[in-house]
Amino acid sequence: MSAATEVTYLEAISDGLRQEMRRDPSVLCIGEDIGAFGGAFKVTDGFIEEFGAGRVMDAPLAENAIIGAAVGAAAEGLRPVCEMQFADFISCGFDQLVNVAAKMHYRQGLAVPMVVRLPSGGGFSGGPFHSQNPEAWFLQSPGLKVVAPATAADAKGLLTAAIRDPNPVCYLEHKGLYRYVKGEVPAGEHEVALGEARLAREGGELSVITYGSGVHLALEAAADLDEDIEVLDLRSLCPLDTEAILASARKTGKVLVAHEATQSCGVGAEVAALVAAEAFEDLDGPVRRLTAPDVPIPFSPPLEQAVLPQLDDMKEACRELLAY
Amino acid sequence: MSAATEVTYLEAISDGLRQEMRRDPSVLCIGEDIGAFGGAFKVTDGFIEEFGAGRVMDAPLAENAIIGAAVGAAAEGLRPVCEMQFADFISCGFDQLVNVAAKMHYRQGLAVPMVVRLPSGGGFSGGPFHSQNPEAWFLQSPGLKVVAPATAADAKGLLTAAIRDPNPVCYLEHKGLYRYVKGEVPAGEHEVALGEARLAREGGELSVITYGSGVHLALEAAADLDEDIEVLDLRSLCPLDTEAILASARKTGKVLVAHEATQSCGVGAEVAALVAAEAFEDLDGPVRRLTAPDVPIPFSPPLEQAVLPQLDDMKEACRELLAY
Amino acid sequence: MEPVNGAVASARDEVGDRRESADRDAPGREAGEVARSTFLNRADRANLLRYMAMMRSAEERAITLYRQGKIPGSFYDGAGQEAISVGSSYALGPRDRMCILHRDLGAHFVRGVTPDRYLANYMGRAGGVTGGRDGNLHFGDRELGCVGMVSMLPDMAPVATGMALSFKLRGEPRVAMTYFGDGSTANGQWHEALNFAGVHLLPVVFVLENNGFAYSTPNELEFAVDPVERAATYGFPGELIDGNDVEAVFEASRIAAARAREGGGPTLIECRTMRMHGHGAHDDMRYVPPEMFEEWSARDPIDRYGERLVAEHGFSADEVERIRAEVKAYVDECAQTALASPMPDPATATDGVFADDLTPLGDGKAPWSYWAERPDVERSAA
Amino acid sequence: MEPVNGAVASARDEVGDRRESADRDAPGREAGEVARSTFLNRADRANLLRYMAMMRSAEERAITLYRQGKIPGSFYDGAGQEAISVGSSYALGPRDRMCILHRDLGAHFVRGVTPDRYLANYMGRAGGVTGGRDGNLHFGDRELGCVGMVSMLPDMAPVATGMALSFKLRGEPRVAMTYFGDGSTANGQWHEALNFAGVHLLPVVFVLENNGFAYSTPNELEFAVDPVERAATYGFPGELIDGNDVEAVFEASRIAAARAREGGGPTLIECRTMRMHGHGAHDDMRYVPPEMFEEWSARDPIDRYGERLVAEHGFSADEVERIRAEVKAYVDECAQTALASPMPDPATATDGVFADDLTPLGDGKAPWSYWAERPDVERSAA
Ligand SMILES: Cc1ncc(C[n+]2csc(CCOP(=O)(O)OP(=O)(O)O)c2C)c(N)n1
Ligand SMILES: Cc1ncc(C[n+]2csc(CCOP(=O)(O)OP(=O)(O)O)c2C)c(N)n1
Ligand SMILES: [Mg+2]
Ligand SMILES: [Mg+2]
Repeated sequence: MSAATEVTYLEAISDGLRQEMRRDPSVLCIGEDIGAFGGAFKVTDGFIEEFGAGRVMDAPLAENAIIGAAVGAAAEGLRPVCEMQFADFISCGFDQLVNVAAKMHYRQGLAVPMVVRLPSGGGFSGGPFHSQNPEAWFLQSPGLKVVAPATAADAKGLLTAAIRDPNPVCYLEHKGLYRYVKGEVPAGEHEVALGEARLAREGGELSVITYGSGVHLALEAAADLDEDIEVLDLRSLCPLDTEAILASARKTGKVLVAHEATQSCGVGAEVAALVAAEAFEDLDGPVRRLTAPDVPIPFSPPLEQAVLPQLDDMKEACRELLAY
Repeated sequence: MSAATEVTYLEAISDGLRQEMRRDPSVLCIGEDIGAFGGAFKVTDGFIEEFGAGRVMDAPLAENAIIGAAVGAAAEGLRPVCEMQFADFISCGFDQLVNVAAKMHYRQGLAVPMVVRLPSGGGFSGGPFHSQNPEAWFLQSPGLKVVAPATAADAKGLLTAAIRDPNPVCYLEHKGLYRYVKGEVPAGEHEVALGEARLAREGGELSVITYGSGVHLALEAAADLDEDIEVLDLRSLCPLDTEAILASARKTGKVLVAHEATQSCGVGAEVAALVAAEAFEDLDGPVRRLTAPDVPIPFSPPLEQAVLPQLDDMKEACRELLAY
Repeated sequence: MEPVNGAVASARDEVGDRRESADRDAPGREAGEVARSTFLNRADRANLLRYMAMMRSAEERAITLYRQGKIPGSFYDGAGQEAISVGSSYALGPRDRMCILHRDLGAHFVRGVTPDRYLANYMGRAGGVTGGRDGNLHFGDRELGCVGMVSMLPDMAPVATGMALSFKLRGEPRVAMTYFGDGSTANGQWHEALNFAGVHLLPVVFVLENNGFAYSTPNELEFAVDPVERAATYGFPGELIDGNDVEAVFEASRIAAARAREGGGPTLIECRTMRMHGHGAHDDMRYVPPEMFEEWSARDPIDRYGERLVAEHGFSADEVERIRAEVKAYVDECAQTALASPMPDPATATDGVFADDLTPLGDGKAPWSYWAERPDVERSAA
Repeated sequence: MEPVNGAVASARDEVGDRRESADRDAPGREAGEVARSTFLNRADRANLLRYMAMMRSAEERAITLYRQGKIPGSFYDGAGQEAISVGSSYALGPRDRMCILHRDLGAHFVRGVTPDRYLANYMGRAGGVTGGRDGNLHFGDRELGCVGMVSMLPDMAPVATGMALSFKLRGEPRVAMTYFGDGSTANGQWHEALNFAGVHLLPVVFVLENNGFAYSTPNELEFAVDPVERAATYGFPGELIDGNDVEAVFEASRIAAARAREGGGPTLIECRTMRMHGHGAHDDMRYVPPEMFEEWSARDPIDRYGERLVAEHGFSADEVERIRAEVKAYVDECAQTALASPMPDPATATDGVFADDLTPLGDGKAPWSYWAERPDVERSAA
């Protein structure tokens, strides 16, 4: 294992991106305000100085053009990394993503290696258009890989893997974790294979299956409750590590699926359905979900807190299932 | 009950729309080629002659403009019914739908009564862009109601209710049912409340919970197998009739959720998760899903048939669960 | 809201002399040239100053609240752009409709939103226009004929187009107006809306605020040719004006609205201006050449208009000063009201995702006395 | 593919006399005026006729297959528009890239797709370009430098722009070309692509096929002003030409490609034409005034070019007839090959959603002898 340094989740993203750009001249970034400004969250701060305006391209305010141009560039052998200023704006590039990028290889045998970086998630009064977690849209769009790191090491490792992957990858970076999460990250090249969940905490009584911000909530709840809780960090949502999910469910017999995204047809539904279908005989209790209800994410702190799952909600949900 | 005549699913849609336009001068249609041409599927055939070009508006090829204009018109007191030429093209109007229309009432207290008609579904070599079932995208977009009729009567009744509803409603009309399905439809005004499932067949051993084209597959399979199978036609996907789902699941103890849309994070996942959470104690077997796998819908008949659930798949899935 | 109301009332007395029909052929003005509208009386001019000052004061007050940690999330303002939202909205009638954008607080005030509700909205209070559901300027008071913006730019352009469509279908002489920035013109929805409006000659006024940047992205990276040129290719006029000249904005808007009302279709008005603050409070504007600030400071729309009121319109310097001071005091009062507003009840967080019934848009305030005196239009009480 | 290859080979002998540098200043031609390119030799002209005839024959053969129930789904063709895809693609080099649309079968043939693969694709056979994954003209042979279209229009415009971006970034003198219809110009992605290409002066050629209708929707309901006018507002030239004149299309494309290659940026070429068949096979075209058909029948691009070859270019009537007959026979052969191709194996239906490795685009055939003789470009074997 290479030397590791303690960096934030945000720095880990930057580092991973910078490293891949240094390593591979075909990697380029395209997005709004990512050049001189360094990006809305400063992920590409200093990049234009190092790599030039050609590889760190300030795009016009046109998300379909950004993603469509990336498809074209990818077809031509480049490896574009698109930045949506907020994940929410993917609605404006949705068509190119789900129809052009996602289906290209299946239809035409043409690989389009590209990454769409999606600063997602809420918890800081971003309101209905700067707080969304759109991952389930992508899972209902065959041909897209989807990752959602929870730790600094995975932020770097999954970004590296996403850039190297020959497919379009939606990379969800949770804004709430940018500066809140710090961790050891291998200093050199660091790749985390897409499709492998991470056992964030071992336990025998209850599996909390989650990703992104949910991982931290689950770990905190488990520590606070001091119970024999297992926390599985999915990391990859597509491909989904069904083996790891089922192994954990079978071991503990009780499953709570948790995420920040809204409930209906979310990733939690998919995981719960998987467990209910494949681990049914090992279940000792209902499969429960802890998610945001089906509402737009409100702006005002008390409203937002009422909508997004909180630590107390997580503890309560764990307690209920443990007591079942 | 009013007099009923036997009409096709397609005629039922036309009739419902025509009737609401006659009844309420604020109802208008907007879409591509819906005027002189009568629409790609002829749903609005003859409408422009009866209602004029103002209320049957041929729009430019611009789906965001169509849906955005509908939002504006709805805010001004009209009741626009948008037609997507194929449901698949909603990707091009996605942003207006999920961000502007869906969130308007929650954010601003402003109702936007509008319907988006979405000719959906496959089975006739429409290929990857004319066969999709995008309903799960909408369920992950709080603020949209979503309906998917399976019968001619419901096609009319749900369209009537959708037009009268003060919210944006996604109305999925399955192209495969247009001429294939015929049935008695009340001749006069006919409204089917949004949010109520329909017991399409009563049974005690297994619940097939489904909607749209799946209903017909399930009924046929049940008849062929001659087993004690219940078929619940959801009709409304949002609001979802959770009571009816749970009542059926609790009664039979075995649940198969079936739909034509792809699997991951589909409506089947949501229903399965609901059942696994709320009817766990009554389950006599795993909750299973029968859906398309996560692939774009291919064009060539043998490939398409391999991807879309077929009658044999349905029978097989029922048999397996019955035998469990 | 005392000061403004008083002024509006007195404007009614002077309206008789300028009820001319709208001048459709007024030539476009070059940016920089000073405009002088014959459709404004003394009270109107005081109002224009007042609303601009109110926007400035309210946003300054909000910045303080933001720095005090009383505003959650981010903060955005329209410092330096006050003439645009004030001058344009001032030309509208009560039954006209607006979709107001993030640099356009002045238009909300002209329509009748009071600063307390703006400040409360930014603070996420129950007394804010959205009651804490949405923040920033993501609001529209439906009782005042406004549909609140969403973040995605320029999504309100198709929406305003749809409102205009309904006016045309019903044969009503009404106008929809919306705004967007220079950056937003690169987005596909901009094109879809303008094209649609042009095909059907809809009564909509598009106000482009070209402040030189989209966030940090300069004009050169947004378009190769000034978007005002595109209006003609959509089949309607495009006018380039000095966005820091409130009377120029008013005049262009008045003419555009009159043309729209008479069936002449849309207008694209490009207002050249400069955003004097960062895109948001966090933005250090390192991407802006310092000489741009100097240049544009000298063209501050409020100071400049105050000077003109004195030089050309018989106002005394004291009078101008007093208007600004009164507004400031009023905004301070409003801030107290806003601060006294409670946070929303978390138990209501999931209410209202769906509507149970219809809630039609109401009519906005329309202080321009031209409207106030029209017998067919009921002037709303403030 | 015998007939075409022979012609292409012989073209190499005559290339010496016309290796002029691209004429960047050639004036735009009015629609209707006959063009005559000095960049084409006898063999090229035979090729142009041949490819147009091949498109016509292949689509006619496909219609028969459709009527026989051998083509599942719907059927779309480009009858009457053959000059556009043939004339434009003919001007490109092998390493140029294309996104070919639904009326542009001729471009696939020029690039090197053979009619059997086209017919097999429409029939959903394993031997089709997509092997049954997609139908219609939703294909691009990546080995021939093409990225296959999607249904959503005009989604390939941003994609072609992205290919052009990569050429510019790498300093390669290459060009991307794509097509769209008149209706597609109303869509936001059209604007986003053209704006982006204009800002960065990317080497892309946009070919607008204005056939008067988007499905049933006539030009008047699509735009108020001809979209060719918009090119200038994106910062590049727009040229209006007769889309039924294959040499006019070739010339405009050649000039545009040369300009793009030299760093001069994009061009929008509007080709006026008429779709002589329905939007799809099911479309009775009741929305088209009958006199339009008469008018445009007289301007059939293939008949007209055949006549011109005889009148102006020393071809005998027999020769022209023979070319058309040979092509027809060849297409018939191809149909047999296509019909002999099996259906795809259902067991493979879920394969290949994701790529395991990269599959770079190959180079296309470029029969224009101007390219064939360039020492830096390897002319691909047919
Ligand atoms: C579709 C979309 N993409 C990205 C953003 C993020 N964003 C917010 S404001 C802004 C710049 C807007 O520039 P401009 O239109 O010039 O308006 P200004 O803020 O300068 O008034 C961007 C990129 C957005 N709001 N909408
Ligand atoms: C975004 C989108 N919306 C709707 C359609 C359905 N549709 C297919 S072709 C067509 C008309 C296209 O007209 P035009 O661009 O003029 O091309 P033409 O077929 O005339 O060559 C329409 C509306 C589509 N393909 N894409
Ligand atoms: Mg700007
Ligand atoms: Mg057309």
